[in-house]
Amino acid sequence: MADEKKFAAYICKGCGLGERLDADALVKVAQKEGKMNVVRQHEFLCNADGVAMIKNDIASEGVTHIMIGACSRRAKTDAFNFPNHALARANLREGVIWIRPHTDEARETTQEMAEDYIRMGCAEVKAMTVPGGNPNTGGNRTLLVVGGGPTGMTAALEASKTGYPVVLVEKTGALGGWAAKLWKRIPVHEPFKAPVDAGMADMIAQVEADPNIKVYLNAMIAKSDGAPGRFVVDIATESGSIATEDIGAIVQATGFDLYDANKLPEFGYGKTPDVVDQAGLEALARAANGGPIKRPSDGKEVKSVAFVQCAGQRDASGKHLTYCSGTCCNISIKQAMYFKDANPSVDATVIYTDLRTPGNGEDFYRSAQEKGVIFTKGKVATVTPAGGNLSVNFHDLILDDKNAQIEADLVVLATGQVPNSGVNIDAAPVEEPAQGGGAAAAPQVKIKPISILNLTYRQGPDVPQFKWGFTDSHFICFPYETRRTGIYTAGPVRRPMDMLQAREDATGATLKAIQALENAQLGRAAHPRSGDLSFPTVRLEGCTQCKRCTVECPFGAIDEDEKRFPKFNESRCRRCGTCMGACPVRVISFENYSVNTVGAQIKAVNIPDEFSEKPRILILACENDAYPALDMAAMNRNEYSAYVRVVPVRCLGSVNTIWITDALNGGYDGVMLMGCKSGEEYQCHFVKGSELGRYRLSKVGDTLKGMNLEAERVFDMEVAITDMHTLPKKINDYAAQIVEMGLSPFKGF
Amino acid sequence: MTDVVATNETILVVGGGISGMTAALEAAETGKNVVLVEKSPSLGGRTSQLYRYFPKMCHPTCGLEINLRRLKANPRVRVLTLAEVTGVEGAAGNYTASVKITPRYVNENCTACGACADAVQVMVDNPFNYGLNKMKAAYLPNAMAFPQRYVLDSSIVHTAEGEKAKAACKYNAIELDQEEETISIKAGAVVWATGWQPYDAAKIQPYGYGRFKNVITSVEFERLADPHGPTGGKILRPSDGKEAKNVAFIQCAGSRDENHLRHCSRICCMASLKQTHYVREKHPQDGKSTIYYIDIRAIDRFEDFYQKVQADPSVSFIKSKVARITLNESTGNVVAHGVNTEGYKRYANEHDLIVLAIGMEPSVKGVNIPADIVFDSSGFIEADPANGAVFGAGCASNALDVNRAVQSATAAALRAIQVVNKVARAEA
Amino acid sequence: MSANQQMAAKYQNRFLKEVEEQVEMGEWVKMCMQCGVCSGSCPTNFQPGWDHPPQEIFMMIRAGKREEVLKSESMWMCTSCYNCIVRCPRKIPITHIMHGLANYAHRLGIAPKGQPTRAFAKLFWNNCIHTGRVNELKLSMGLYFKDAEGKINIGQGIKKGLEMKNVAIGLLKAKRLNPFEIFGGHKCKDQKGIAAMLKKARELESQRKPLSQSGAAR
Amino acid sequence: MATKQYAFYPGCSSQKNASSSNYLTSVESMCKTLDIKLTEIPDWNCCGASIGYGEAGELPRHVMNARNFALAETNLPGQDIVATCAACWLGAKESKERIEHSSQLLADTQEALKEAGLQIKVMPEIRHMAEVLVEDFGFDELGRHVKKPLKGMKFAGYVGCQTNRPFGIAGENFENPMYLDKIVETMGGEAVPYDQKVTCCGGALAFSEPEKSQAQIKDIIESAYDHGAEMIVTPCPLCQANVEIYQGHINKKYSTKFNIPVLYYSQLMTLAYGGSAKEAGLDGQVIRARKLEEFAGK
Repeated sequence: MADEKKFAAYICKGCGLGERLDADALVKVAQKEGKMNVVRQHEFLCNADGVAMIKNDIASEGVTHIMIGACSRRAKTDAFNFPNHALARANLREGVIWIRPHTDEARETTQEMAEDYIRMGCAEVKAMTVPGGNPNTGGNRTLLVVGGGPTGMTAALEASKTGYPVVLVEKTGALGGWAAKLWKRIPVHEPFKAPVDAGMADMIAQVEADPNIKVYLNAMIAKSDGAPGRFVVDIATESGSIATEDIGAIVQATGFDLYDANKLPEFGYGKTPDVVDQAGLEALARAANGGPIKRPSDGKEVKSVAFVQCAGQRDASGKHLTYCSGTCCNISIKQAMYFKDANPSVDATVIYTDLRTPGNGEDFYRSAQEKGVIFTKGKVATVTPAGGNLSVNFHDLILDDKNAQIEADLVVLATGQVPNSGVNIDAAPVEEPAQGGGAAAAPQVKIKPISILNLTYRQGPDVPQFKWGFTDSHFICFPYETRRTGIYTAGPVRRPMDMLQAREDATGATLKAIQALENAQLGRAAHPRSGDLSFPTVRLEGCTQCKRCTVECPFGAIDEDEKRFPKFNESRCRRCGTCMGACPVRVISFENYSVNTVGAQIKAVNIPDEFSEKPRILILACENDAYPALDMAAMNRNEYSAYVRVVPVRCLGSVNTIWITDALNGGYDGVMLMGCKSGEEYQCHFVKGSELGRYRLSKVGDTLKGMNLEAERVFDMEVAITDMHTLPKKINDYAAQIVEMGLSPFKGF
Repeated sequence: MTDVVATNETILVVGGGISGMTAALEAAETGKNVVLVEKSPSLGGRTSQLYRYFPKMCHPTCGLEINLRRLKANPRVRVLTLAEVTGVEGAAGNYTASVKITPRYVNENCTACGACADAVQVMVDNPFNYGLNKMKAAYLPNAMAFPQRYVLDSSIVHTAEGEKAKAACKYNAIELDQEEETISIKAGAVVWATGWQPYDAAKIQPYGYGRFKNVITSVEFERLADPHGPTGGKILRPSDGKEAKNVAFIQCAGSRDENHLRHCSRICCMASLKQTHYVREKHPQDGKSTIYYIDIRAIDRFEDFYQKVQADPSVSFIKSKVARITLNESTGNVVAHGVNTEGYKRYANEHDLIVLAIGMEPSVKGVNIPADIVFDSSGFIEADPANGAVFGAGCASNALDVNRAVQSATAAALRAIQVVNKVARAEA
Repeated sequence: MSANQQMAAKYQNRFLKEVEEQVEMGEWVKMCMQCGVCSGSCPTNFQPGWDHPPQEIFMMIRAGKREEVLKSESMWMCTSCYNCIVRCPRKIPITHIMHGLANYAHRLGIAPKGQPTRAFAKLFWNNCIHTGRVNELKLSMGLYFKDAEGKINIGQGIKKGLEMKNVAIGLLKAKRLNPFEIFGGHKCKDQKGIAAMLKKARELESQRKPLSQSGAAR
Repeated sequence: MATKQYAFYPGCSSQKNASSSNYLTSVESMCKTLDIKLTEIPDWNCCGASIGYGEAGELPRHVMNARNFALAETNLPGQDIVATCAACWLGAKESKERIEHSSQLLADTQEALKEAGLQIKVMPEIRHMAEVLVEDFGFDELGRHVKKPLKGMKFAGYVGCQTNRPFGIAGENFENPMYLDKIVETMGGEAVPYDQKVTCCGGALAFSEPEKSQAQIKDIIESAYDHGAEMIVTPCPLCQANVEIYQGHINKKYSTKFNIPVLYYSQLMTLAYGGSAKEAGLDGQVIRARKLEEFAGK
C-alpha cells in the first residue's frame, strides 16, 4: 500500500436519510471538519451504481481511505467491501434516524447526531492504516499430537489423511491408551445390541504403517516454544536423549485417568479383591476371553454380579467428583452383557439413580434388558462381605425399601473419568487444602502435577483449565475456542466422553489445528476474528515494562524477551486488544484499531457549551453483542436519546482508560460502557476480555475523584445481544440521570 | 438466473443452521470454497429460535452474530437461501447436485428499510415463532436475518397487495415475476446438516396437544420466553393470554417410546432444566416448575446445572411418566395425572401450562436424501463408507446438543476437505 | 438362612425366572423401565385397596417378593381396559401379564382367599364351558348364592338377591333376563366336543407349564 | 344376493332374552336397511371373555375362540367373522393374533380342536360391527339411508374400552375416538363433547366388586349430564348394561338423580332409518328412552 493517503467520504440519502437529514450539511462537515479529499452524496449508495462510483474514485482518484455515511457497519457488507482499503462507517440509519422520532422538534438534535457521526467516521478513517498482515509467520506444517489413545491416534490418522505430517508422542510404551485394555467396546453402528471389538489393534497398525506419522513411545514433551506455524518442541525420549521437532500446531489428547476407587472404602474397594472398578472388570473379561468370568478372590465362576453406578460421582458434597462421567451407564450395560452372553443364568443387576443412555444408547439399554440384565433404581449405601459373598446394601427407590440388599459374587464400581490435563496454571500458588474431608482417610501426599506441554509461555506451561480440571473452551457455540491459539485439546481431557465422541472430537480438533497453522502462515488471526490481518505492534521505546499486557492477555500471546520487554507472538494473538486497553503508556496499537482511532472519534464530537442543556454521553459498546443489540433496537424503531454517541469496540478488554479520562476532560457528561457478561458463565468471546476490562474500569473512580466528578459519570453495564428492548430505556434513564446531575464543568476547555 | 461457480474442489453444505454454518465456515477458513444451501429465507436454523442455551444461559444469537461476521468477512462461502437440494448424482470427488430455488420476490437491492412491510396489510403465520403469531406478508424473517433482505409471501405476490409492496419500494428491489428455478452445482464432497424437527406432539394422544391449548411443546416455549418472540418475552399461555406461573415439564414426550421415537433425544432433560430458569426469571416470587421424568439425563459436565436446579425450592421433580392430561374447563388449567413411582404416590396436579419436552426427529427422516445413504433405525445418517463423500453433520447424524453438533460439523468439514484435497492433488 | 441372607435372596432373579416360565407374557416383566405410565393409567388405581400398580408389581417380581406378589389382590382388580398396554413406551402387554399373574396365583392356590373377582372368574368360566355358552341367570344366581369359596350360602344369596332385585326386575321387564334359563337355556349342541377339546387344552397347558419344577415347590 | 355377507358371532349376551337382546334386535333391523346378510356361525360358543383368565389359563381360552374360527371357516368359507359384542370381538381377535404369532400355540390349538373334530385351515378376519359400518360402508353410505334424522337430540357417545383398545378402529385415536360421534351426527343427532368418552365402566368388576365399578360409572354419567347429553350411546353390551342398570344403586349410594337412557348405535340407526320402536328394541331399555319412543311414534 502506498504511503500516499487519499480520503473520501460518501453520504447516502437512501432509506429516508435524504428526507430526515440535511445531506448537504453533512457533506460540508465531511469537507470542512473531516478534511476529506473527495466527498460525494448518493441517492442509493449501496446499489450497483453507488458502489461503482466509489470503485471509480478508487481507480481514477486513487482513493485509499473510505468513509461511508449510511447504514450500520453490520448492514450491506457485501456492497461496501473494498479489500486493501481502509474503511470506516458512520451509522446514520440504525444509529440516528431509526432511533429518533420523525418530528420537527427532534430534527435539530437528530441532525447534530448525524453530523457528529460523520465527524467521528472521518476522524477514525484518517487514523487508520490498512492492515498488512502479521509478517512474523512460520511455515511449519507438521502437527504434534500428544497422547496415543484412540483420540490421539484418530487425530494423527485424520491429519495424515488430509495431507499433513504428524509427530505423535505417547508417554507409555504402547499405543491404544485405556481403549487397548478393553475386552469389547460399546457399539457405534446399528445394531446397537451387543459389545463389539474395540478395534484398537487395527488402529495401532494403521498408525504404525503410516509414513506420514512419526511415533515417539515412552516419551514426554520437555519443552514447547514458539507459536502456531513456528513451534519448536523438545521431546524427551526413554533413552534420555532429546529430539527436537518443528511443529505447526498441536492437538493435546491426553485423555483421562480413572477416579481412584480407594477413595470409596464404604463400597469395599481395597478390602476385598471381589470389588473392582470398570477397568478391573475389563481385565477379568479379557482373562476370561469370552468364557465365564471368574472372581479374583478364589477364581470361582461369577454367578451373580452387581454394578454400582455413579460410584464417587455426581457428588454435590464436594467429597468426590461433582460431575457425571456420561459413559459409565453404557459401560456397565456392556459389562453386564459380558456375563449374560457367556452364561445367561448369571444374575446381573445394575443399581442406578438415573440411567443415562442418550441417543441410540436407549437401544443398547433395551438389548441388555432383553438379555435379562436387571436394572434397579436405588442408591447404594455400602458393600459388605457376607459369608464368602458380598452384600450390596442399598435404598430401593421404587419400592422405597431403605434396607434392600443384593447378594453378589462380584461388585463393579462405575467410578468415572478424571481429566489428565497437567498443571492448573490458574491455581493459587499456595498449597490448597485436601479436597473435602473424605479423601482425608488416606493421608494425602501432594504430588505436584506434571506439565504436559511444558510451554515456555509467560502465563504457564499448560493450557488453562475450565472446571474440575477439564481443559478450557467456550463450550457451546465454539467448542474449539482455545485460550492457547494453535493448541487444541480433544477427547476426555475436555469433557468426559466415550470413544465415539472422542474420535469425533479428535477429527474436529485436527481441522482446527490445520486451520491454525494455515492461517499463521498467512499472518491471519484465528477465531473469533478469523481472517483479521491487523496485529498488535508496540513502541518499545515508550514501554515501562509494567508487564500488564503480558499478564492480562487472555490468550497468553505475549512473553517477555531477555531485556524484559514484552515479546508479541502475533500468531498466538487473537486481536481482542486487551493488551492495548491494559497499557498505561499506550504504546500498543493495531493498524486499524488503536488508542488513536477511537480517541480521535471521541475528540471529533462537537461538544455544546454547558448552557446548551445538551449533554453528550459517550457509549463504548462491545461490537459482538451490545452494538448488534443497538442495531436491532433501531430495526424495531425503539427510540433513545440524541445525546449519546456510540463507538463500537472490539471488546471491553480493549478499552483504555485514557479514552474515558479524555472524554471527561473534553466535556462529555457521562460515559457508558457496554460489555458482555464476565465471570464463570462468561459470555465474552475473548473469554476474559470483559472481565479484565471491568477490573481496570473499577479503578477509574480515583481519576473521577481527582477531577472531582461524580462516580456516576462512568457507568459500566452488562449487555446481552437480546437486550434490544431494555437497552434504549437504560440509555434514556442514564441520560435523564445526567441531566439531573447537571452538565460537566469541563466543557470548552 | 442464479449463477454459482463451483468445481469438484467445492464443498457443498446442505443446511444453514449452526451445524451447516460451522461446517461451511471451518472449511472456508481452511481455504476451501463452499456453497451453503439453506431452504428457509435466512440462516441460523433452529438454535436461532432458542431464547437461551444451557448450561451458560447465554443467548444463541450471540454466537450467531459471530458466525455471521465470519461469513460476511469470508468470500469463499457462497450462500443460497430458499434453496433445497433435490438431487445428488455422481461419486466422491465428483458430485452434481440439483438445487431448487424458490423465489423470494426481493432482489439484492433491498436495503431492509421496511417500506414494503408498511405498505402490505395481509398477515400470515410466522414460522419463526412456530405459528404462535402472525406477521406481515412482506417480512424480514427475524431481527438477525441473514441475508438481511425482506421476503414476499407467495400468497400475495400476484395480488393487489403484491403490487402495493412493489410500489412502496424505491429501490426496485421487488420482482413479482421471479420464478422457481433449478440449478446444478458441482461438488467434490457434501456435508448434510439438515438438523432436526420436533416430533409431532399431536401423535402423543394422552397429552392432548392440539386438543388443549395450554399444552405446548418445548420449542414453542422458547419462543414465549424470547423477547424477540410473539409475546415479547412474557410467558403468556395460549388459551387466555394469562401469565403462566405454575408450569409443568413432561420429559420424554415422544422419546424413549416404542410407539413414537425409539431413541433418547438427549437434549430434552437439559432443555427443561433450563426452561425452569425462564419461569423463575419471569416470576422470581411465585414462579413454580414441576418436572415429570423417567431419568434425568444431565450428562457429564451438565450435572452441576442439574444440581443447581434441584437446589431451587421453586422446582419440584416427580419420577413419573405422566399418564394423561385433562382440562379443567372452568379455569383453563391443565391437569397431569399419574403416579410418582418413587414409593407409589398418585397425583392429579393442576398447572397453568404444560410444556412437552418434545423429542428430536432427524429432518432427513421422511425427506428422501437424494443419494443412497445409510441411516440408523431412528433415521439419523450413519457414518458409513457406503455414503461416499456425503457426510452427516450435527443433528442429521445423531441426537446432539449444540456443542456436540458443532464438534460433529467441524469433523464433517475435515472429512470433506480430505476429499477435495485428494481431488486437488489429482488435478495438480 | 439368616434374616440378612433371606433379604439378599431377594433381588436374585429366581422369582423373575419363575414368572417368565409360568406366567402368560411373563418374559416381558424384565423390559419394564419403571416409568409408571401404566400405574397412572389404571382406572381402579384411583380407588381404595389397589395396593400395587403394575409397574410396582414388576419391580417386586425383580426384587423376588414372591409371596407379596402372588398373594396380592392387585392383579384381580384389572378391569381389562387396556389403557396400560396402549400407553406403555416399551409396548409391554401389561394387561395380559396381570391376568397371567392372577391365573398363576390361582393355579398355585395361593391367590387371596375370598377374592370376589377370583371367585367370579371361576364361576364364569365353569358356567360358560358347561354348555359352551354363558347362562346369565345361573351366573348371577351363582354369584349371589355361592361365596367366594364356591360354597352355597343361601343367606348371602337372598341378601344379595334382594339388593339386586330392582335390577333383575328391570331386566325381566325389558325381556333381557329369562327366568326359564334356570332350566337350561342357551347352550351349544356339541358340548361333548367342547369338553374333550378343553380337556386336551388343559393337558397340553400343564405339559407346557408344569407346576412341579416351578416356584410352587420352593 | 345381499351387498355384504358376514359370519355372525352374536355372543352370549346378544341372544334372545339375554342381557343385550335389544342390541340383537336393532342390529338385525339396521342390517336389513343396509342390505347386510348376517349368517350366525352354527353352534358358536362363548369367547371366554376377558374375565376368563382367572380360571381358564391361556390355551383353553384360545381354543374356545379357535373353535368358532374353525366353524366359521368350514360353514361360511371366505366370510369375515363379525361380532357385535366388544368382548367377543376383542377375545377372538386376541386369540387370532396369538395363534398366528406362535407356531407352538397353533399346533397345540389344532391338537385340541381335533378332539372336537375340527381344524383351522384358513384364519378368518375378525371384525366388529362398528368396524364394518365405518370401513365397508363409510359415513356417506350410512347417511344415504337416513329417513328420519334424529334432529335436536343430544347424545354422549360412550366408546368405552374394548372396541377402542388395544386394537380400536383403524385410524382412530385411543384417547378421543370420533367414529361413534360421527355415526350419531350422520343419523342427524348431536354428539356432545365430554371427557369420559373412553373411561372404563369397570367391566367385569361390576359383578364382583360393584362399588368399584359403580364409582367409575358415576363419573361417566355425571360428565354426560354436565355436557348436556339426553342419552348415552355405546357400541358395547357390557358398557350398556353397566351404565344403564346400576343407575338406581348409584343414586342410592351417591344420592344422585341419574335416569339417563343408554342405547346402542344400532338402535339410533334403526330409528333414523325409519324403523319402529320395536324394531329398534326400545322395549329393551331398562331406563326407557321416552324421547326416542315419541320420535319413533311420529
